[in-house]
Amino acid sequence: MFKQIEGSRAVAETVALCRPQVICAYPITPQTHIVEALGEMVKSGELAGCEFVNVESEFGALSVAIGASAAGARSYTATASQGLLFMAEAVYNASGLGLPIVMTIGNRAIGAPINIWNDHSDSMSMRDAGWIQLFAETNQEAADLHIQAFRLAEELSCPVMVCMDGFILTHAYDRIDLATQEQVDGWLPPYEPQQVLDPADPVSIGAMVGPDAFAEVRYLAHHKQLRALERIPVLSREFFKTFGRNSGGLLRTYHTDGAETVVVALGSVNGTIQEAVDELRADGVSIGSISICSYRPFPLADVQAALADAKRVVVLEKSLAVGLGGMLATDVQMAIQSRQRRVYTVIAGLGGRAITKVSLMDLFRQARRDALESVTFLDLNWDAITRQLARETAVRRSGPIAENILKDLGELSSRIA
Amino acid sequence: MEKPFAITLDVGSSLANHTGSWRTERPVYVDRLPPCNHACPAGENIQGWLYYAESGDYLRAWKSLVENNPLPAIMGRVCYHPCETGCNRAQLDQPVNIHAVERFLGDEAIRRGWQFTPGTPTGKRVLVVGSGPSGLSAAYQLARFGHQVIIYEAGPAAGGMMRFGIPKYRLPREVLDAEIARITDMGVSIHLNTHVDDLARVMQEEKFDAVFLAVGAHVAKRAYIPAGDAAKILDALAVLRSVEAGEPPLLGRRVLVYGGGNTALDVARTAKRLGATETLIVYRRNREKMPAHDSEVQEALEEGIQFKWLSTIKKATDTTFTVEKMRLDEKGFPQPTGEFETIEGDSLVLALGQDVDLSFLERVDGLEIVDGVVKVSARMMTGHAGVFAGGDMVPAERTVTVAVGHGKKAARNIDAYLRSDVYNGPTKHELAAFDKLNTWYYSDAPLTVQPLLDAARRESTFDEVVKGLDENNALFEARRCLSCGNCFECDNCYGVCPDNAVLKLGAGKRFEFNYDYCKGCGMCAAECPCGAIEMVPETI
Amino acid sequence: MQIRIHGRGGQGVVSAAEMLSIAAFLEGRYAQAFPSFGSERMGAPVMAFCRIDDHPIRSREPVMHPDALIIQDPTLLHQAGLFDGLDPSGFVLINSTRGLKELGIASALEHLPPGHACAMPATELAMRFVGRPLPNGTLLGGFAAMTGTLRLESVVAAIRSKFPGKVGESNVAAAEAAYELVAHRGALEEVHV
Amino acid sequence: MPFEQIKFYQTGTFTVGNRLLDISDRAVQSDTKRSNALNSGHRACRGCGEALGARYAVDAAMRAANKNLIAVNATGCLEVFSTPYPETSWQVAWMHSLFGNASAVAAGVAAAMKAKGRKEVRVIAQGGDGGTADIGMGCLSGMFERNDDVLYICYDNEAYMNTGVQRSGTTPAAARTATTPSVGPEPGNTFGQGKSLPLIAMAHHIPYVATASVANLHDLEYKVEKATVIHGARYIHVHVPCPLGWGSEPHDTIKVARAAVESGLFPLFEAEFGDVTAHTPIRRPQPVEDYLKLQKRFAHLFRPVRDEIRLAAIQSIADRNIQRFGLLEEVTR
Repeated sequence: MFKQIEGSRAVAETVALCRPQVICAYPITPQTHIVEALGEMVKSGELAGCEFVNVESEFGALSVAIGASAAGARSYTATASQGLLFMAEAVYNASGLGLPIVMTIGNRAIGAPINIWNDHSDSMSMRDAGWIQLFAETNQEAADLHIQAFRLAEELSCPVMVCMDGFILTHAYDRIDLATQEQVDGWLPPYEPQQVLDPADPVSIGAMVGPDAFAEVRYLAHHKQLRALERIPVLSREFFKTFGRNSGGLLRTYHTDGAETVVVALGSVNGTIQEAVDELRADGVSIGSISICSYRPFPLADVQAALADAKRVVVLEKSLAVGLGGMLATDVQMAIQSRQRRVYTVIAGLGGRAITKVSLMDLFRQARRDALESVTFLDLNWDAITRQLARETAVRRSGPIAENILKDLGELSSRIA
Repeated sequence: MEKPFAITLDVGSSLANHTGSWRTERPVYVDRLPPCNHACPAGENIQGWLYYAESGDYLRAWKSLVENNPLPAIMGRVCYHPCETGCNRAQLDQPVNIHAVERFLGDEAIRRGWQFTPGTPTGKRVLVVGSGPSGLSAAYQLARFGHQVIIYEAGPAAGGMMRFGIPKYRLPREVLDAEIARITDMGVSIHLNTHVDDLARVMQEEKFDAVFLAVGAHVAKRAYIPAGDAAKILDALAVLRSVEAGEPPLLGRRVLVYGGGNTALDVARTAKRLGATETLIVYRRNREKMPAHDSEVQEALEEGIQFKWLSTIKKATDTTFTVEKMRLDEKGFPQPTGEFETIEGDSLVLALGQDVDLSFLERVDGLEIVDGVVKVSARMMTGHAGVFAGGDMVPAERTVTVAVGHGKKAARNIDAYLRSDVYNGPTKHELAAFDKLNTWYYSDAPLTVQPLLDAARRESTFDEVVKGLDENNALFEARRCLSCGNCFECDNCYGVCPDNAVLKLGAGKRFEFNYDYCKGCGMCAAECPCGAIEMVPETI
Repeated sequence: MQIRIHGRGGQGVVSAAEMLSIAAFLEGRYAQAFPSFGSERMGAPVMAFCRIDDHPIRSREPVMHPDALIIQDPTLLHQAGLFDGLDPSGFVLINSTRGLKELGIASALEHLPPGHACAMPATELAMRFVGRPLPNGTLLGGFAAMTGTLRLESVVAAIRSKFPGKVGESNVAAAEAAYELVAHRGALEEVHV
Repeated sequence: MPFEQIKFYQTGTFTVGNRLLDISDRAVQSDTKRSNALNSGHRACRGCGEALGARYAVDAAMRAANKNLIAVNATGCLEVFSTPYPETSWQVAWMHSLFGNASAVAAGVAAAMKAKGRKEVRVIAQGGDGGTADIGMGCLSGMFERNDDVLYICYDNEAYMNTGVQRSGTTPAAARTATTPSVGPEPGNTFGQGKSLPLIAMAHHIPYVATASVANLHDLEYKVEKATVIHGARYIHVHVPCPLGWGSEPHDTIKVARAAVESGLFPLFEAEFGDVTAHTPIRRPQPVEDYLKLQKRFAHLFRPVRDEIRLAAIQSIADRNIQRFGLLEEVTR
């Protein structure tokens, strides 16, 4: 059933269809609308058999989810940015304990400077926490991925993060085909825990493990993600059979066959990239793109295959590995290390900076001429930077960078990009 | 579904970790000697019978009591209870009122008609001379061994000093008769008015395999007091005896009693009851030095008996007595001061102690007499094989309780002697001193005071002065026992072990340590209320 | 068709874009609406965007080349970049009681085809029908009349779905009134009440 | 007494068990059918007060919950010594997640039970003073404020023992720890007002708050059993001496705890909906010195010279408790 609704609402309604039993909520932009909507559904009784817990922090939120999941309840929470960092300890704990929690990340930058807008720094900070990380390209996919996430998580006993771009997706009104309760019930079996806190059959969960077994435990976590590599495409296909939509999977290619230049990216920016690709191809440029849905586990083999024909790869990242460049790019390098290919890292869209088709097309043209730095920053205001650097060399106490740059640029908020 | 590796564990798995190996000290359960038992001249297992009394099982308590003493109703009245002097509870609040519980059990037994059962006959004949406490005690014990016992009693009634020395108001005769009857009911025969003038002959003619001598001490000590013919001077025992015989002597209104022992008090209080308006006890030393038991002095004072300390009687006329003041020297002995005074009085009763009549023993060879008493070995045997002696006629404190103890001890040795064996009592445990206890666990419970007959009636009648306890407060008193030195299954060790290393074996079976897991922290020993756990070093 | 709406926080700029997308959706078309994600402070300049198409919409960039501008607050008129990227044949709908000429933005509007620029007193209408200075619903009625890209019924339905009940109905009334006004405006392309 | 006082039953009155009592009236710990929720083989130090407190509390909760119990544990000694792979000492459904989130995890378990309609299952969370008073404070306060159906039991040994005796929010004034050494002009912990978790809990006006000590088993069991069956957020603060961290003799663990109670330094009381409703009277009053002298962490108060000022100050803390909670007043009911 189609609806023109906000992405957050679509996710909330889909999560509700998955019959979660415990939902933990702590407000943080831009994820807030999701839990608000779910809270309303629980209160109104629309979502029955579910406990909605208003916690005192993100750390508390995931902790409540951990307890609920260990007690055999299907558990869900959502967060973003600072919130994800504040729950970091629990993030590792949930995966370490193998608890199939599903968490939505409304991707947002991390301060300081404090910034509420979109980029991928938050999810990236937790990429090695042992969670499966799925990136949504559209709000339709964001909604669909949650259904798949619960099934995947519970099959493997491993938590899953569904990452959707903050504001760009969470706050966007789109035409969404919402699943029906019958479809979801038929596709997502009730939660059958691998381990459960049950007085009738007591176990001790969360033992202290020393050098004698810790490495094995970690390997098994890795192995679990390797199994996810097999399950994700299967589930995506099965999902299509029931719901008639292509959502999820490890990655999606766009005109990569025979393309000399291939762009790789995560999330919603792929839409704009495809627009750019179309226009460039119309100009006869040999270019295609790959949208990676499963960032963890990272589909090395599929990426390698998709890049078989590429002469060069442009990895567009909404996060920065300070002091290195790109994280996704590093992973892509690993996928194709056997072949000598140029891999350009492009850092774009940090802290909500709009990524425009115009900039992209210009960027890709440069790439085609191999005129790119190996690490390129898209639409960076070099004047502001040069001025600040000059200030710093001149005066030791040159003041807070962000404020200085704002002074240089003047009031930004009314500007478009 | 397969549980996650390592992070999820099945219950009970830690039992594989034997923490007992950490131990440097190990706890062990011990039994220590409670001070009450330690102090009891009759060798009663007081804590033992209190244990049963606590749970209201009076029959078992009584049975346990009479193992060592066949006269609980009497003992509960006349014993000066050294057990209570030793009781650790005295250091907490007041000692357990042991004698009152003992008396309760004795009276209960009489009320319910509980009986003794004699042992299977051995065919041996034992003569007991004297039916006082030691004689009765010995006869009873011997009968339990199955020996045939014959008691020869010189007096007109059984009981010895219990009857002719202790006044009714302290020991009602029906109680005395009942407990003697219970012994004769076992088959012990008492021949009254039967004076043994020649023991050797009796033994030989009547073929006794052994003899126990318990004739007591009945010959009053005398002091030389120059006196006019009209002066009325009697001895205490004669007075008490005639009162018992129902022919009280005429003592007049003002009676002086000379002496400081229990007999002096008995006779003074008796005189009061016979109508004396003024009764004065004259004693050469002070109250502290007075041998009489304090409770009796207290009761006497309540009854209006007066005392003249540090005084000796020098001269007597028909109505006056000259008294010399004394002072105690540094050794505590009274020394004359040369100061005199005159006291008016109608009669003087001498209570200066008693001697033993040893005439009937003259022809028993080997028998040794020292300081007017018969010398006995540690096994209560005189110099003559097969002849044992106890009670007031042997060197010891002269109390009913000591006598009962002698009787028991002698009987056990006689039994061994008859089997040409030697009796060895159980080895005594280490004393359970107060510092071995953890008294926090005992709730505060002050002693129950026994009701007393009001003073008015005491002056005129021979009704029993001290009343007994009813069941409730007897139970309460029994439960005040701290069970010093012996496990009473309070479960403290079982509960306070942080390692669940104590096994509870069930009611009456106590506990065991599970040394596989006991780390030897010693908390069980520290928290054992009664000091029944000891920490001993591990041999490493 | 790409629409950019300028206004200030609290004027319902974002809802306006959302309602446009709903209206388009109701006409069976693909639509996408999203805000400029400025922090939601009252009075701060805010933008919202709406894309309407007959095909699925992939682009996620802000609207750079609008086919229509809705300016909910005339005090923004002289702000830098307000008319950036406006299509030469695009539309401009301004909420103002004054006539276009008096607004002093002739330079920005002169290239536009006749009838593609309009000023209307949306706030006044809103005050009259809604009772609060919320011009967004009203403007949508005017927008439908001016551009013809959306039918009034769709806009009305969109308003109702976004604001069920009394608030919605009063907005609907205001939108219909605005529609009438704009539909029958004079050659001066100004609307006076 | 706050708990149903056993009428005078001789020596058994305050001991763990009593042969004269009806089995049903006896302490959980005297029962051979007790759960032994924390079983033998754990790696707690000799004479560990926390092991004892946990045994007491969880066994009592197990009886009250008719064995339908789930326990959540914060990181700390209790967790480390009870569940080192491959062995666990727990004989109860048990879970450990993190240091600071036991109350939140337990809240999650409770929410799950509610969602699944498992009304019979009771949930407890347990942790040390560090995991409760310091790093776990936020989650704890949230759990209280939401009135989640969880009984939180804090075993307070007044420092971070697992990491080697560092100061915690409940470390008492003047106590020596690795981070408050007994050197300098102000040896030991600073002389602050301290942090009273029970009072903080009471400020949330939750249904039940109580303090307990391993020195008074009947009192502790009564409170845990009572708290277990109450619904909503409950908090019990148990004083558990640590021979290692306090420098006391392993066999003195209960003696030390008792001295804390009898001196008034650790008042035993109950509170309902924010108001103190009962206290456990001191039975055998002791000066605080009796308590302090048993522990090396306070040795500097006596050697080389007696620190009269601090000793007096500590005594005044005890006196204030005695007056504040009426600890010397017998309870008449």
